[in-house]
Amino acid sequence: MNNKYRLTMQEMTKQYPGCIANNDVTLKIKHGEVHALLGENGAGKSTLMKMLYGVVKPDQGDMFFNGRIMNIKEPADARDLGIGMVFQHFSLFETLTVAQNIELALGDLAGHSSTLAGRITKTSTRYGMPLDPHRLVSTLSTGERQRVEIVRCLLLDIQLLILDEPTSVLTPQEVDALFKTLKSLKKEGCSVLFISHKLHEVIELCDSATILRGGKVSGHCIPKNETSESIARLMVGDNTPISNQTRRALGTADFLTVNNLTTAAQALFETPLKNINFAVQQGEIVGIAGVAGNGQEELLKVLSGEQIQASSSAIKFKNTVVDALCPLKRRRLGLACVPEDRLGRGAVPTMDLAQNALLTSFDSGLVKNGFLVKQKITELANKIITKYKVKTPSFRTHAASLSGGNLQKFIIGREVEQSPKLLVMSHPTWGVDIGAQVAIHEAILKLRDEGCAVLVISEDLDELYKICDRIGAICDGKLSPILNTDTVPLVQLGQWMAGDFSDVFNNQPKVHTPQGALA
Amino acid sequence: KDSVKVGFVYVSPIGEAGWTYTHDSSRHYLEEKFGDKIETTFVESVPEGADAERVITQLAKSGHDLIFTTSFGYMNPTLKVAKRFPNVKFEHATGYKRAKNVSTYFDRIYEGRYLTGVIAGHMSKTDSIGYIAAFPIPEVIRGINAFTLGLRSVKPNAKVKVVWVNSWFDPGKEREAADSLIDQGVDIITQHTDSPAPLQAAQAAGIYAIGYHSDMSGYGKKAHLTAAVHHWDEFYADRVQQVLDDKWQSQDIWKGIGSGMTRLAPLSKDIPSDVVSEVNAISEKIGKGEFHPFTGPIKNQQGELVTKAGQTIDDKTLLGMDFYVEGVEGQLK
Amino acid sequence: MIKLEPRVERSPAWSYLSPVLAILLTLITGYVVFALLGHDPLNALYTLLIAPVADWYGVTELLVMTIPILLCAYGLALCYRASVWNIGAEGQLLIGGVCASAVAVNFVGSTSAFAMPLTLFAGIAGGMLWAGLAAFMKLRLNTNEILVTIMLNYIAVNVLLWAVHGPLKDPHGYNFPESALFGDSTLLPILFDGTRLHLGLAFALLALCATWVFISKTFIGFQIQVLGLDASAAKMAGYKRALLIAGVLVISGGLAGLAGAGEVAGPIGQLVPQISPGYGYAAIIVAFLGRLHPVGITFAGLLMGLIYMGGELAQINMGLPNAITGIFQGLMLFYLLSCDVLITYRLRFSLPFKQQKAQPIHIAQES
Amino acid sequence: MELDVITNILYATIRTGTPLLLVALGEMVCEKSGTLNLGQEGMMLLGAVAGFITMYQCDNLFIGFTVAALVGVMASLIFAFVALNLNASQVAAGLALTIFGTGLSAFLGADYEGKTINALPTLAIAGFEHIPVLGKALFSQDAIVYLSWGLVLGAYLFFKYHRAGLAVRAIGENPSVGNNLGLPVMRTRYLAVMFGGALAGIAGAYLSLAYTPLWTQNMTAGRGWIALALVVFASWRIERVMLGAYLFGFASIMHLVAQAFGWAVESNLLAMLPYGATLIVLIMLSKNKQKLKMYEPMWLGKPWHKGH
Ligand SMILES: Nc1ncnc2c1ncn2[C@@H]1O[C@H](COP(=O)(O)OP(=O)(O)OP(=O)(O)O)[C@@H](O)[C@H]1O
Ligand SMILES: Nc1ncnc2c1ncn2[C@@H]1O[C@H](COP(=O)(O)OP(=O)(O)OP(=O)(O)O)[C@@H](O)[C@H]1O
Ligand SMILES: [Mg+2]
Ligand SMILES: [Mg+2]
Repeated sequence: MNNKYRLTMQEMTKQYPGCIANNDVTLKIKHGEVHALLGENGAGKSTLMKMLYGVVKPDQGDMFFNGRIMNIKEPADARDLGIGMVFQHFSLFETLTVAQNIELALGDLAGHSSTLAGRITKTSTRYGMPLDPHRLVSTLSTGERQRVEIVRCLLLDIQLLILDEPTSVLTPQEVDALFKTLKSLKKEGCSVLFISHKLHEVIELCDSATILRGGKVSGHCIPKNETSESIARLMVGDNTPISNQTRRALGTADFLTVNNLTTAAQALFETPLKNINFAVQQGEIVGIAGVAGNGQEELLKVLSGEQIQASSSAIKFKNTVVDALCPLKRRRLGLACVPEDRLGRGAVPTMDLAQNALLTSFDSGLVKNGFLVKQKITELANKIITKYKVKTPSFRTHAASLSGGNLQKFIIGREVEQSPKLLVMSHPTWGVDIGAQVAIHEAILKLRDEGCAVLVISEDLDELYKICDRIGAICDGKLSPILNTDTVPLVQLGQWMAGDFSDVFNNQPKVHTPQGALA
Repeated sequence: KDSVKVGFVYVSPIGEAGWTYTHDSSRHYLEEKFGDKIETTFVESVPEGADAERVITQLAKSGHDLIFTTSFGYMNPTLKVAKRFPNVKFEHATGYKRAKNVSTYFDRIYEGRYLTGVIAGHMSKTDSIGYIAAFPIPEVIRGINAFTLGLRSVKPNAKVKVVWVNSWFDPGKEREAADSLIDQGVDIITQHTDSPAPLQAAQAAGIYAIGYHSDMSGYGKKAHLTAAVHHWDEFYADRVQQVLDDKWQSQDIWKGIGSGMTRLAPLSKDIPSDVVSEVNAISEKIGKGEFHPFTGPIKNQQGELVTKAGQTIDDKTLLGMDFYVEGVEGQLK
Repeated sequence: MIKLEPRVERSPAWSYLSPVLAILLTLITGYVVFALLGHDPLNALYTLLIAPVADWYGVTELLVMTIPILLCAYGLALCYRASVWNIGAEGQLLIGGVCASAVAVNFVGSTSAFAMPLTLFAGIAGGMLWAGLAAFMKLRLNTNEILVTIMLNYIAVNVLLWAVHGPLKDPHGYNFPESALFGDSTLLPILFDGTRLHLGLAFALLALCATWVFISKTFIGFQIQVLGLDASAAKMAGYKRALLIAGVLVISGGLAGLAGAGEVAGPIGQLVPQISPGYGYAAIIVAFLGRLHPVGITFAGLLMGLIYMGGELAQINMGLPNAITGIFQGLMLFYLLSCDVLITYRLRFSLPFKQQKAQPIHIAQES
Repeated sequence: MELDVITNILYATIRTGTPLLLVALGEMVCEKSGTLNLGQEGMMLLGAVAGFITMYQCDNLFIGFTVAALVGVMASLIFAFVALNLNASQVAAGLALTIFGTGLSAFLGADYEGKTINALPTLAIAGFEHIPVLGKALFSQDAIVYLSWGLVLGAYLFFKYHRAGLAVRAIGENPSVGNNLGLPVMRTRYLAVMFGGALAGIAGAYLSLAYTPLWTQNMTAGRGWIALALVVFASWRIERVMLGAYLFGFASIMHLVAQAFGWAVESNLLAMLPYGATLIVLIMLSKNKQKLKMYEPMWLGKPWHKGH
């Protein structure tokens, strides 16, 4: 074996019932190289990484580390070699503290627990991502959680760091900090395997890239020599649209108005909303940016009716005060909601797609005198599946077995098909691949053009700038002014997200009216 | 008839002590005595609800000639089945409803209770006796009263503390009840429940106990003074013989010490011989009908005279007894 | 090496085959055990499983015994589908029986046509009330329903004992703890002469159809299922959690109460201290054994009842101890649960030393 | 005299609470790993009968309790295989174990009904047992009572400080994450279930060898169910399970003690006391929804398979 490679994975194959996740995949990574692994949702990226880390057993294939064959039975073996992994979904235990989490994940490598806290503080400050080892993970923000995952790897004598979509939940500032860390790691000779759907990040950071399609390697490239479009093409093939015309629009009349909305924190770590004022008009998309945990969830809950404000009159749909109305009544007034958890709130994982179509569409003629009309339900499910190009064997498939992007398309399709008057969405394309992103954005734009009022809450600023007609930010439960997207520079938005509303229209609760499309 | 098939319905597992055990040991006696001429079967742990009628029916259907249903709760089910199987003879223990083919039987265990009360009166130093009782039904209340009358015939100021455990058989609860009575200073424990737990508690605390249903000395040699026991052997044998002879007739049996149906278990060596002879004398008088334990003057718990001197409480009142006599502590209802 | 491999879809064939396989395995185990104990195994199995229903009377008795269990189990299935862990069918049944009796004893000599309906109604109301208490405590006082319903069961037993020793005691019954025998106008009519099979069967069948339709055909049934699988999705969709939880609890309480009323006004004919030998607990097992589906529950209930009756016959005919009932029921449950794995998983036999070449197969997502 | 009564009530409270404490502690550890085993009653009965038979045959209490623990473990392994390996519903598998254990114990113990053995003696800790009021209750108990305190303390420290204790909690929260990080999910859950089985076995044997030294079928009289309720009651906190067990023990003897005192309350109503008291305390503890959830294993009762 050639010793210039830190890692060689050869002809890796992994078969799951119903699909081959990896088919003869070969991957080579040099010392001190940041290598991107790209591909659509379900291409097999995570599976490949899990095999490398010892979580999943390969059916076939060999792996070499620093030229020696790897014999990995469990994650501890990988850690012993100096391989660290940050999983796509947080691998943290909420009821334990940061130090306890790290101690568990490192096993014997954690050393004595009394010295661990000190090492965590030291290492985390050294790489510019400070952490308090004694905090409970459940009290951490998303960014802080991501830090725990990374610091956990850095405590090892790290030689290869695997990052599975680490940036999808980070703010631009946090991404910058992360990239700095990665670059210094690289200088120390550590190799990095980087998975992301945000191609500009890949171009900025990565030295080389391997692209997977349908479980097979479909190509290699040097990201610096490519554009986002050309890489996307490699990922999705020729038939899938990878960009769409973004077009600004002008709303007509207020549909959702929020006046002096203030809430009390219900749970321990909720952010109370403080005097929020804004409006969403029919035929426009309003975006709210913000760092996770600044009140976005709470805002969505108050709007959807999951949290009812019995004694206030802050929220109006058209002219109806809805504060005290239950979610059902709000739906009947034209509300549709896409929460950030696809599996769990947006869809029932163990129910099939037909049942998940019924979940919120019950008012679309699927229920007669309290009885289900089975035929109409399957019709609707099939319609959503074809119209929104949801990749699935049939409407009988369980929601849990769909890939994230496909399920998201299904949920958005379901809500859009109800022709809502107000659509509230949280992170509509979180972790979704480029092809699906385009499809979802197209559906949202079309709905807007039909006169629906759309509110998008997201941390993905690219997305917000792409589709929103007006934009604002939320911080610590307070909302910035909402202005025409094209008049808000990124720096300004960043300030808002950090809670600095001082520059513009100080203390002005009045909602700013949009000036027109595309300045 | 050449042979007879006899069925028994038990309310609890047989075990080695207690009510069901007394019936089952008599069943063994029958098998031994009649040999080839008898076949016996039993079903244990039959709940007293809707299941009872089915089990009794199964027995009647499968060719049993004589069926003993040995718990009060089987009374109405027994009558219902008997109606449908007029050729099968039924013997129901402790009940009061009869039919052409349904007899009732029970022993006057209260006579034995009275005697144990007399013994307790002589053996107690604190004059305070603990009585663990299952359910406040006439049979149990009668026993408590008879015991108290016997006790107070020796020690007119002695007290009986009653604790209801609301269960015929729950060793844990009976143990707790016994322990809490012992904490209250009783120096003899007696019981109207099935398990030997009260006896074990007495043994552990180093005090005396009086058993019930069957000889319980095996569970605590030192503590066991005696026990009021049922003895069905001869009665059962008679009834089986009558079926064999085709002479069986419905009847209402309520016999006591005189017939041997009620007895005392062998008395402890700790009991002084003069007490033994006194007890034997009373026993003889009761057996001959010269003395009735419920002979006046009897006062109730409130001190009101319920039976005048020289009178005795009649069987009907005894059967439905629902008051405590003077000397019983605790609340009835 | 035997490995479990998840199936892409549930195997419909195995959902029918697995109970059959489970029964087969139980029979084989039973055969071996009886042979080891020195009994004629075939005879023992016959006594246990066929003899109880070898004649019409046996069949009706099986039904009589299963009616209360099924009534409770249908209701519990609703609760469990909603992830409401109601362990309290027993208590609800007992309170139903007490309330029914409280009405029935007023009609002892009467020929009123209202006697029976009022009695049943009181039973249903009693059960609903007892379950409603649990619902109230869960929804308003935030208490765990498992604990509450277990405690309410124990309290119900004492309520029954108090009633039967006190206010409902037959005034002419020599102070024995029994109510008066109910009048004929109160008793549930017998469906077939010479048997004990009563009108309760009709209620059970009605409950079977109603819960089946309710669960699989109505929107509320669907909502219950969503609530059970994923409470946050139910909330997001606008389903009314409190109403659904209270609803399933009260319905199941009502059914259990009906079962209790059906017992006192049916085969027992009076209130006695022991109106249920644990029907409410048996119903929990039956509900799970029947996979929370009314039809499955019906079969499961009949099977459990059959083994119970078989245990009695085995005592009468073969002198076997009644403990074998529990052993057989437990064994069968274990086998059924084990065989059910084949519905969602496939067994893979692989030799540890031989690596298999992966077969390229159809990629599900691409269709 | 008055002090004596209090002493004796305390003493009896602890004795009555001990079997509950043991089972509930075992079940709590089991539940901390995310596994809900409703088979406590069955395992207790099997432990009780096994302990009793062994004691009857060898007249050695140590062997008796050891065998009871082993039998409890064996019974729990059946559950573990069906629920963890075959992924069956944990509720159903636990219920099956209860029915099976009840039946099997009655079957095995049939010949031992009513036999007598030497009960577990009390071990007074010299000097301390004469301390007024508390002495008898705390320092004149039997070995199993002391063992139960040791176990509570051990479990408390284990879950708070030991890495393996953290691992159990972590797996109970989310086994998939645990698996990703390389924690031995299956092994941990198996061990937790087995620990529960061992304690249930010992608790059962405590009934048949110490509390009421005899064997009768169904002698646990629902204590396994009460123990399950106690775990919920304790909201998965080790120290609270002790409180709950003794509280329940206290309430259940108080109904008998009150009668022995001659208090004028109807016995049927008094008998409701332990259950009513538990409910009232539960309502008071349940006020704070957040706190209640804090220690509850989030994955409790849900099946998990490596493939997911
Ligand atoms: N445990 C599993 N059982 C069955 N199928 C699985 C399992 N894990 C993954 N798969 C399937 O394997 C394929 C590859 O999944 P993988 O998670 O590796 O995709 P990915 O490239 O990481 O996608 P994404 O960008 O959405 O994270 C998908 O079709 C997925 O449905
Ligand atoms: N009672 C508490 N105990 C411990 N930590 C807390 C508590 N309340 C808040 N925190 C944590 O302190 C930090 C500041 O709280 P705050 O809610 O204002 O932050 P935030 O910006 O909304 O971020 P997030 O909610 O995502 O943590 C957060 O990390 C939060 O989780
Ligand atoms: Mg992935
Ligand atoms: Mg916050």
